[in-house]
Amino acid sequence: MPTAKVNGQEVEFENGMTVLQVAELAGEEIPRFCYHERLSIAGNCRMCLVEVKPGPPKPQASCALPAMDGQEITTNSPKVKKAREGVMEFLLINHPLDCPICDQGGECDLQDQAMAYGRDGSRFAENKRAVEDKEMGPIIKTEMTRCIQCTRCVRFITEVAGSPQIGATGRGEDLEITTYLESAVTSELSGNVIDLCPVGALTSKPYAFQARPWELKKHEGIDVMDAMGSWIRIDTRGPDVMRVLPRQNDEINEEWLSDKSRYAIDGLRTQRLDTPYVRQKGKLKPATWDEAFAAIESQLSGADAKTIGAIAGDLNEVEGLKAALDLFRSLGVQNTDCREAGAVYGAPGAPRESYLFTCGFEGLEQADAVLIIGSNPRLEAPVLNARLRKMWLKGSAEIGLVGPVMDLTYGYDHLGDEAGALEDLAKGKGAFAKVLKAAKRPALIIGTGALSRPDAAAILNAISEIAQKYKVVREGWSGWNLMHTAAGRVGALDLGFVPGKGGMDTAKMLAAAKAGKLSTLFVLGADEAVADADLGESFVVYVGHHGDAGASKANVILPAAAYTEKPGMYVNMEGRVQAMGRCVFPKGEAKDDWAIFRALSERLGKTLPYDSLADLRARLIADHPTFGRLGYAPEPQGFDLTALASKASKISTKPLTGAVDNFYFTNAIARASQTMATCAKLQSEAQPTNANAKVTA
Amino acid sequence: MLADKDRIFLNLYGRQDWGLEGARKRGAYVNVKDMLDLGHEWVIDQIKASGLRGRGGAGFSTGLKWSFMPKEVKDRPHYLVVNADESEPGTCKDREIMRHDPHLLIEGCLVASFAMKAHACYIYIRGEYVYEREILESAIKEAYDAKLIGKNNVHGWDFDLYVHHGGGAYICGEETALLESLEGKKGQPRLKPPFPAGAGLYGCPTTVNNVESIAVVPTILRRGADWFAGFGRENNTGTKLYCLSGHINTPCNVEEAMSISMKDLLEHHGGGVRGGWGNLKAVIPGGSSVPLIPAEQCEDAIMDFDGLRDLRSGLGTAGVIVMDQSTDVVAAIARLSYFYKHESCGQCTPCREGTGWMWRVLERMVEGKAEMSEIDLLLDVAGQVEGHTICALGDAAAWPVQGLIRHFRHEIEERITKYRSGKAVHAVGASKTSVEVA
Amino acid sequence: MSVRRLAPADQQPQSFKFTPKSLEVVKFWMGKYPEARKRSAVIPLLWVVQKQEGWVSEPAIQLIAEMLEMPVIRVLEVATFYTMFHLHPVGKNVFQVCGTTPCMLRGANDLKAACKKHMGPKDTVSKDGLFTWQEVECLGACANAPMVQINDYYYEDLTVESLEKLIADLKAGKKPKPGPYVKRFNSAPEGGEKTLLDPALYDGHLGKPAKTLPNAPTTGKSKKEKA
Amino acid sequence: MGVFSKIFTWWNGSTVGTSWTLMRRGRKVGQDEFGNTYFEARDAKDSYDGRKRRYVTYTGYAEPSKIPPEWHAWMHYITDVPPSEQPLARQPWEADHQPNFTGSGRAYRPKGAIVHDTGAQKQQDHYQAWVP
Repeated sequence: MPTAKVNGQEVEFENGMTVLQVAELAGEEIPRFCYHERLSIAGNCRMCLVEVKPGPPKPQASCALPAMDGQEITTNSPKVKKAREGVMEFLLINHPLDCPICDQGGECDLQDQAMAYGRDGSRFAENKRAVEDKEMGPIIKTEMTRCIQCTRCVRFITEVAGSPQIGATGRGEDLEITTYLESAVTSELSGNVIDLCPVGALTSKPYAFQARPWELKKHEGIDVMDAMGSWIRIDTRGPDVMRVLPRQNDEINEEWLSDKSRYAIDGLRTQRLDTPYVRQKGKLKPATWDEAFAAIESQLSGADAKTIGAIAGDLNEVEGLKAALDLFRSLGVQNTDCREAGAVYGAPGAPRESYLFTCGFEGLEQADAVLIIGSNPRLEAPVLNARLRKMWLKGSAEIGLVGPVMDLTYGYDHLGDEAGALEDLAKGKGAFAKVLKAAKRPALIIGTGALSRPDAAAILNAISEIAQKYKVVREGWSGWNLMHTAAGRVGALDLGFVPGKGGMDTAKMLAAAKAGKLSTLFVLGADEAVADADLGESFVVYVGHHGDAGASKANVILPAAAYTEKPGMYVNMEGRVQAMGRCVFPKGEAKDDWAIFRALSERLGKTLPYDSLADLRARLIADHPTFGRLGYAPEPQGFDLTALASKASKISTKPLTGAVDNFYFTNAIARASQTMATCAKLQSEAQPTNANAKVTA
Repeated sequence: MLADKDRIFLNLYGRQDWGLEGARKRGAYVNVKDMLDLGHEWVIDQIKASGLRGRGGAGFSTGLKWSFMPKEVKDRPHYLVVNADESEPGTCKDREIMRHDPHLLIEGCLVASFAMKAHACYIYIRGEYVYEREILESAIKEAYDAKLIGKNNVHGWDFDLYVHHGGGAYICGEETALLESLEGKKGQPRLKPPFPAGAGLYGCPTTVNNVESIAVVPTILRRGADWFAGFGRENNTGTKLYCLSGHINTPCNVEEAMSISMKDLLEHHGGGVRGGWGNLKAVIPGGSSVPLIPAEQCEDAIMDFDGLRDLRSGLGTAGVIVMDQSTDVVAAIARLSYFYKHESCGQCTPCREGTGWMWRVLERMVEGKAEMSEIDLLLDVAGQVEGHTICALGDAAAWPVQGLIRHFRHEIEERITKYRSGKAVHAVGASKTSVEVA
Repeated sequence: MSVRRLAPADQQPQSFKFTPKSLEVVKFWMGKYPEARKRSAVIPLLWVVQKQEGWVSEPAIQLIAEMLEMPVIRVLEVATFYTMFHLHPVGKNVFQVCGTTPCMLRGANDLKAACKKHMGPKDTVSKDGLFTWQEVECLGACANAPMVQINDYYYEDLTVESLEKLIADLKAGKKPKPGPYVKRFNSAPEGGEKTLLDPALYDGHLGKPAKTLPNAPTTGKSKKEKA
Repeated sequence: MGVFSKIFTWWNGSTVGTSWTLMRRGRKVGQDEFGNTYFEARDAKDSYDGRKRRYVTYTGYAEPSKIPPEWHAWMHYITDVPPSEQPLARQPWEADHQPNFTGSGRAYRPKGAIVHDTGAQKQQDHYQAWVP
């Protein structure tokens, strides 16, 4: 390995590293504004100047300079210090001194670096430049006078998000960051430019003037807005969740986060269920827990377990479902299902891998051919979509799509709208078949949209044929990837929250309810399943945290905790079990989900054998060892694809659409969010413009 | 003085026909086939031997630059790009070549492209040169029609020549900014490395040369490298187009040998300084980007790269701007500072912020409305801009200011003192605006 | 340079279309670049728009973005970066007065004052709609300073008197001849050339090919190299 | 207050020692509306800067922000004429002087400050409950 000297200290490094990275290896901090590991190198802030020998006698921008064997890098000489002071002074002369009212204050790169590398006074006697603020939509608030023209936002939105809408117009000291005619940025990843902005030029609009960073308690959490299980940091003040920021995890979300994950949190403050309700004379009346439990008890006493059903929702954590499932099974209830939309994956007998994203998000980058079936990754998992775009930009994978044409921010071969394209592929017809054939690591991304239809079994059959034909699962590689959209789904499937022996699935339960054959239905936050359903005369018990579709149809409402309000484990679509703690307390009378079912079980005389969360978790791990290994994605494992095959009905010609049609309204929290509503309105009004032309950089 | 027979640009003033007919009579396209037959290496070696240094300002050896191109054409085509974005204040030489001797340039493009194994060449001409572009386009059409260039031309080297034009940005004269502009982006210089010879236009190996550097190539090859090397001093060989402007009696463009003395150049070709040699105050010898030199140093200044470097200035593009005693030298440099502020691309911090700062301070100094300590401040700011930027525009913006303070500090000090004393006597309005900008 | 913005919405036309004649020019320019690199043509296309309409309007920017398949913000970036593009309507005759030092030394400030006197403040359209004048940076005709670019062509060696005459001529609908306005030939010294006087240069003897090139190698080595 | 506190607790009014010193060295200049008493030294003998020292003894807890603005000015030598001799003109919009309450129970808390959240009943302010 080549070596370089950093301030006299020998460091070994790998070829292709920059001087900045080598200096960091040696433990030297190099100040920077424009440089970001995940963006292209601009080299324009000039803050990272260092002295390099051999080389010209002037300081060099270390972020852009390739490191060479035998190089001598000096980061602490008087010359370097002076150069940094000079650049810092230039950055500050036209930067307003409004830190006390700036939302970035306290977590501002410019503040920090001015302290560390700047001069102590100003020599600038001229007028400061002021720049008009720009409109960038409901998420990004601008204060352009503060901009230091590092162009991180321009590079992010062009390279990573793939919707080139932000640019730098004008030139010289009049260079301005703006969108075209101040239109809103419509990317699902737009919120990340706020994190990227090293100063307070782009700040969060919903969070504007709400809190200072030092007032906030920071909690490590797991995102539930999609099934990726992105790492987040939840900042709270008192009982309020103030904001959500991404945490870095290269295996999952790198350091990006979708707008929904960031900004749906204002939904946590509205439409909350904070007290139990019992329906009396057709009207829901606030009640005590005791009254609510009494109502349930009287309903269940003597009821036939075959007429009781339970549907789990999208956001449920594992512990609550475990308690619920244990309770229902002890009551003899077999009608349990977690598949709200009724997808066919996870059929009894199929291996766990069949409903996982088996190659993992990071592993996907090794794929050389990707076939997307009935999914819109851009809406279902925007951060994963950025990874697909990265692969496309690198040219490392050919991407094909079966489903309606859409703007995915990257180029793909469109193989057809309908499942017929799958049959063609299975027969080896078409150009993309050749691509798959030649691929060493082919990957399928199967959307739940494709599997939540009446003909889903046939589609699954067709997909498994393709998978077998192109050896998607082979020695050392598994490219069978199911794209879930619900954070609670994989955990529930792992738990076995599916129909028991002779039990009904979601569709059958809803049909039974309509037909008056279901006496009691427990809805565990499954608002999407019951939203449009006619539940007939069934006695509906709603357990959840938001007054959404489910609550209004309920006979008894048991208020539960939202994801920020309870400790819980979630399993992402890779099969990675992750846990988070409680950030704030549940609202009002609401309780943790598992505690509700524990209390209910006692009332019903079937006391669950655990008194604490620790006991529950111990029991959970004993029953399902997969939950014992936190934070790791399972190794990609092959499985027998023929297990998925079935001689099922004919495939309809309906287009294979994705599971998400309105990105901003996928769950109860998002539907309660003002910010998401604004975003959704904006998107429905937005004219498709040329901004999304598939031209890169 | 250079004899007429040794001049390369025989139609510098446009007295003769610029068209193909006239150009051929003056020697264009003569023996080109023979040159190409002698091979790529021969051409590069000859140019190296001639000692030709780039005429665009930096003075880098042209032959050496060509030899940086990959020896073999691999998967990416090679490009030659000719930098005709002549915008350096004080410089107007390439314009004469393009409007009066376009065929010398076309011929040069062919030979240079051949030397670098490029089959396509773009000439990036500044947007304001509309007439020059029209002439160049017609000349290229003539050349295509006569099968001198294009596919299957008489010279046996497939070669396409295109004219591209800019939109009014000095920075596009920087080679990587020029390439960005040619790719349809803002003209913001790229980081180097990679150098254009590795990844230039469209990511392909590219060489960017000044118009004059390219246009002299065929004549050098025709008349011999040693003929060209016979003019001027060692390392500063050949002939050069000088642009004489400012306070001289007859401003003009002229081709002269390198290493001519400044006094000869101004006295003979420029018709002498306005009001006589004694009335000289300062000269900017190489376009606005080089520091000025005061009259006393002009006496024995030698107009070549090394001679002027010894005077802590530079030959640059050989655009000689002469200032006589009547000149408000502070205002003249302040105007240059405004130029750099106006033309900064805004990409990197020191130049974006520093050029504006320097201009504003200088603008106050024109009136004397400044503190004495601000002279050192200005010098310090200039030093912070210099050498800290991506491209050389930062240096170019700093040098005139440094030159001014180096040689005319007393004048600024006097002005500040005068302004202050004026303030003391008359309460308000003692100052007089000497330049109107904005 | 001040901040460059598009003209306000009420000045923008509803739509923009290239005339057939402009379309020819567009084709000519787009033919110069490889198909995959057609966005190279963005500056020439903006220029064609400006030739046709006098200025660059917002619909035109949209159209160019579509034609070149590039994001519209990138076209806007280019249009605002390059100062030759007028983003607001201009007068029929655009005077670009070079104000940089070489011209300033020879009286550009007087020309600016004259322009202001006859056409009003800079960067505005004069009352009669005939004129707009701007101060621009070095136009590269320093040996003929001071000079003004009127529409496309250079008018050189001007004085206040000759500039006023130019303005009057344009007002009268005449088309003044570009070039120097003192007794000199292009950039030759005033009062006649001092070089290139040898008539032998132009008798055609230079057009006769030489038998061998100087320094040509005597062996056929380099021929092999070429192959 | 007993004799004990009059001797030892310097933070409540003046101690015996202080009163003795003031009686001996100073002359009483006046009293403000809160009862704080102001003294000036008879001479500049123990001055730090040649000016006669000025003193205040508080009624109750010794807290300098209790000094009203006009006496504050006198104490800091902004004016030499004490307000007892030449009272400051009071404007109709002037509020009464208040000491600095920071750190006390009367300290100013803006709306939304955490200190207001004293119990669960207050939690209602932080979210909007669903109403069927």
